[in-house]
Amino acid sequence: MAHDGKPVAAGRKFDSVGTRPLRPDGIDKVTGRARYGADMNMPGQLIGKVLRSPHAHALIKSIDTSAAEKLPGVRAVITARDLPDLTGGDQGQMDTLVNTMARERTLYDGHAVAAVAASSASIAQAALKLIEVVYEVLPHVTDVDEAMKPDAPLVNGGVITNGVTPKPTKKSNVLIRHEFGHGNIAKGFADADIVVERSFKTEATHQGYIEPHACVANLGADGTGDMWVCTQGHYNVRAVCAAMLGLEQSKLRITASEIGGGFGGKTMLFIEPLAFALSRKANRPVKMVMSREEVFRATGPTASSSMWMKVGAKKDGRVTAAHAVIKFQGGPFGGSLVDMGAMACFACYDLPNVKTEGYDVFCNRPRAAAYRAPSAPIVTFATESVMQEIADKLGLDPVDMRLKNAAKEGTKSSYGPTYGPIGLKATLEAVKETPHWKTPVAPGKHRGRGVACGFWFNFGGNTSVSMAINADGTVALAYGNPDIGGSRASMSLMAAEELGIPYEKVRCIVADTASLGYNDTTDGSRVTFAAGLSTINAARNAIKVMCARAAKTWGISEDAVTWEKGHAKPAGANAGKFEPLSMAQIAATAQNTGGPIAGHFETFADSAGVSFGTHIADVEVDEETGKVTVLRYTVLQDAGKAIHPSYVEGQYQGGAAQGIGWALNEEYIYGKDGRLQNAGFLDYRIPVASDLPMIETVILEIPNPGHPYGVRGVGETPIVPPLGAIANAIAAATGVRMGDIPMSPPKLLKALEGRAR
Amino acid sequence: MSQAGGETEFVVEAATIQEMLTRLGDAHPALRPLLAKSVSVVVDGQLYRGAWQKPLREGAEIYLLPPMQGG
Amino acid sequence: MRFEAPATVEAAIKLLGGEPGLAKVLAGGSDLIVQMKSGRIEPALVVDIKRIAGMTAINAEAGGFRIGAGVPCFALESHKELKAAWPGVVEAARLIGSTQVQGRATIVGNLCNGSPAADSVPALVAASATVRIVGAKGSREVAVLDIPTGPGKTALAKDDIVESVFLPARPSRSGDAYLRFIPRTEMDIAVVSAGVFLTLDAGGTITAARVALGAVAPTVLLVEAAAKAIIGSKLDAKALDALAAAASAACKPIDDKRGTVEYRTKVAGVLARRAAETAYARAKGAK
Amino acid sequence: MSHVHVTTTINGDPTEFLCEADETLLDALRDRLNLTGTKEGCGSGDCGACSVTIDGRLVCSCLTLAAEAQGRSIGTIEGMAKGDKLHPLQQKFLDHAALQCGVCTPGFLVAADALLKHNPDPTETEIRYWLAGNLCRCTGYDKIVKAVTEAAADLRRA
Repeated sequence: MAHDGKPVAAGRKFDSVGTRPLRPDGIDKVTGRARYGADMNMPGQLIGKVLRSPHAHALIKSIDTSAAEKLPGVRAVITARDLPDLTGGDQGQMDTLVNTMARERTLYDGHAVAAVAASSASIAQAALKLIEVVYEVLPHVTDVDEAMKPDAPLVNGGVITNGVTPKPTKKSNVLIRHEFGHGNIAKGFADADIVVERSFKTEATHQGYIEPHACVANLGADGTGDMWVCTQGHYNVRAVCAAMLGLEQSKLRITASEIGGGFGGKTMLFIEPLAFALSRKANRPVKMVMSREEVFRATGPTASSSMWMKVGAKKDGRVTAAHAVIKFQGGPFGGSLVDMGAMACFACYDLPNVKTEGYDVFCNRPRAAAYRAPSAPIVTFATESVMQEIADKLGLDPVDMRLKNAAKEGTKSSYGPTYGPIGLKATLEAVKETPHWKTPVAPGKHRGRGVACGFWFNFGGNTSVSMAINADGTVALAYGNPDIGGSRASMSLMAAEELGIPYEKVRCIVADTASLGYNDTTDGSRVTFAAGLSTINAARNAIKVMCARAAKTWGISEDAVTWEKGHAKPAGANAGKFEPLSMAQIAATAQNTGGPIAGHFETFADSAGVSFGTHIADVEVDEETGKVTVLRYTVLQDAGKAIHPSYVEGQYQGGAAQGIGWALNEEYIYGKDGRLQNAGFLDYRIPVASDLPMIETVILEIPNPGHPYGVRGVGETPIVPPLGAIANAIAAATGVRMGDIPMSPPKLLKALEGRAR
Repeated sequence: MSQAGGETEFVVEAATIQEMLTRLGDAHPALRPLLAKSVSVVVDGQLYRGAWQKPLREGAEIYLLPPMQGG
Repeated sequence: MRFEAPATVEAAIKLLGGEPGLAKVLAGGSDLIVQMKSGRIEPALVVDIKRIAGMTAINAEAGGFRIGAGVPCFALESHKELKAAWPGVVEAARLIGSTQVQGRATIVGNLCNGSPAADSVPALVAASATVRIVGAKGSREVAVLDIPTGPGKTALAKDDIVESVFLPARPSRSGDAYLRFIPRTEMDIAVVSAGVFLTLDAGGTITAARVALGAVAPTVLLVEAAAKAIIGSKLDAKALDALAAAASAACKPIDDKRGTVEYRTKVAGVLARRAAETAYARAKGAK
Repeated sequence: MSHVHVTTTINGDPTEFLCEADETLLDALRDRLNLTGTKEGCGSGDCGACSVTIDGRLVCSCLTLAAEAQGRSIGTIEGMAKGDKLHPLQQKFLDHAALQCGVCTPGFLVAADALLKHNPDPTETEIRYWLAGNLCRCTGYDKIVKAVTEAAADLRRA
């Protein structure tokens, strides 16, 4: 059930929702008191460190840990032998097991090979050097196009491709082929007046959260344990660790620390099972903190891609057919999320004939993780580039051209389903009203403006929320999703709104796995939607109890009591004349009316509602160096309902900044030896403060009928349009259309020189 | 769906998502592992990763999509 | 590892000379500590020179300036006379890393680290700067140009300490400038860089010039052909083109994660031209 | 393993500790003194999360040896609020929602404080360049720049 079925009150006036109070965890976070992953220590803890493969692909002939074990201060050394295969043939679990610790072969530069726990970090570091691993280096491949060649080295032994008819007989690096679409593209292209066809390549990027992965594990010989960990999903940490180590979930209590960014990268596990395994072997708590180099080499970056796209349109700009072939590598196990790319590719548009094909390809690179609207920025770069090229060739206004093709309620989406009420057209129409669009690009050499749209699915999922009414009438609210960007404030606002009490009366905590029912990971822009929906319903359940208590106090029937602005009141004149009872009054006598008062709510929240946005970018290109400066940037997006507008704006701005970084400079650079060349913030170049302008935001509110207040997830969509918007702005400034991401200075300068000739 | 002999559209009599998936598995046993493994179900434009007791209306538009995840 | 913070240069030299293992001088530490933490080097001894009297001072000398080896880059900015005389050098120092890094990093450390991409080095070479080296056999003054001998390598002996860098008196009607190219606006290592110093006669004709390039060869390059291309000119378009061409022609760069041979070669000319324009304007009295 | 004995002042408090000779000031603050407000984001001077001041000068504590703190005066995020009163920068960061995950926030606050002591009336460009060594991956910097601008105005009026 999504919610109680009450429709969103059109034009509803909110008291708390939509205001901008200070976040409840704010003081801790500006004074340094907030405790993140690496800020916790357990009594008697050891320090764990990981030995990693220097080879992109190698057989492990032998591992000798005896010298390390003898080093004074070393308490445990583990290898794959300490993590037996308990997967029961489940391929997904097997991939996670192998990714956590290499077994017979290492599959990428940085793949974990062994781990130690010692009494100090320096002893643990010294012990790693004493572990002798004999490798037999195998041929490797790190580029998706190279990996698809018939003579490519087979990564992880290769695989028989799924989704291809007839089924291939020979192994390759292609795990699966996906196909989506409808209509008849051959007919559509035949009907077109203009056809644009282009190829694109995009490099892998990293979420670049500032806090490296960290955890402290404590596991006893009886299988009972605790962990403090920075993660987007502590329930998932429990599930994965329990399965991998053969433990019962009830015996593991996982507490999520404050989290220093995730963006999808902390939905996967890396060091956590190792910390538990070391702790079990040493019978001591073990703390593990990744270095920044480890984060880049051995966590989950995005896929890298190679794409081909063809779009046909009539002279008036109406698209008649669209076809894309998308190849993603996402590491040695598949799971590049190319299927989501193929689905999201043309999702902004109402297309009569459309086909997308996706190939999931193995490479000797780290296993890809989700990164904010995973896959959508990559494919949308291609789509928005081609759409703009058609508009340019036809001499059409970029916004009008997109409006002509924009998906709307009733559109059959490119991935199949028919859309309900959606906000893409609204964002495009709102573009025309922005100060940015109404003002020409500031005068200067080689400047241009670009526009791009973006789509994201948004998710809901398993959610549990528990609300207790304290004896003084204040509220303790427990939800189970790490607060990654202000969700305590949003939950408190929704609780306050529904109860009709001041925001300050609600204290919101992120519960550990033993204290609250199951919650899905903080991902898919789900928290404000799903945990918010559950908070509202938990409040409604608490209100029901409080009304019943008031009824008891007054000696009237329960349905004769109504709830208004934090008070129980007789529903009407017939119910009797009683002074309204406040929450504090009801709570104060709770022990005499039936005991403690609480409301809880558990659901699988569906009905998240898809999300759309449109971005405008002005850039200047230094034509002698190929450097791009972003002069002005505006984000327009449908939020359904903005619970705390400051944090909605923050999501828009932060997503745009990440997208700009992806567009211009961020990339994984692999050497010929298959090793990552830029595993640090020095050469993996995320935008710094002086790289960006102020980022203007426009919040549109087209209510999501699936949420009591109309909320849509907002977190992911903002990273989708920037790559296309910047590419289109560069094209407007220079006449050069870039096919490669990032559009870094050497590549752009080369393209500019090509244009001159 | 290569597991269903290349067929991509199916008509099934079912009152809920759960029943629909069961019937589909009965008609095409090769699909069962895929259906069991977790699919995303879209009913009349609304994505359901769970909520398999969701009642289906007559003539509902249903899509089975790969399992999805976000960041 | 041992840590020592001696109070005199003599004590420091003795410590360095007496250590059988790897001994390193610590000034700002912004290169040294990164190398230690990454495991690239494991020194047996680190000698902090910042407690030595005079190491953290900037003093006027012979119309120029002597900057102690422990002076952090950030401090150069607040020395008004130094900044007025050698704005290019000060700008170069203020491009090294972040504000935080500049609170520690020193230009002597930048030089002694031996990186071909060191920001302050082309500016110092263009400015004809020298360093004073103190060793077991006494002290000597050596041109900055002669210190780097290859990536990560210098002409310094194990018990040599660079005590200070000296910027000479700036001739009248002269100016310097330094520019580097990086993909972002801050925080990157130079992909290519250029330092230019030039002197004019009363009519605005260039009478002397030094053009130094960074990150385009194993060490900083002093490109005489580029200087010749502008000497005798008023930095007209033709002279600028000749300067750019000469600068590009002198490049012997490599392909790496930060740039290609082709890119570095082209942009070296662009930066030399732009730096020369700034230096020329400064020589004519522009702020 | 021989340890170095260090006597120093941290946020005005006389402090002594033992550390390894090659231990960074960041590690000593966090692991020996339990001052975990100073964060490690990179360990190489590229992210600014470990920003502290030494004798008033802004530095990365990850690029400083703990032994160098001998006799110096160290300032960290824990010393920024005076009693129960937040520093105007801290208050403006809250008012403007200038933090999302908050892990970079201590470094930004320490760096911004150093900026306003050096330049009480910085332009937007000066703020952006001064803070270029502090990486934030959540906010896109917009609200941080606004918070610093407003805090500067407040401090000038004070």
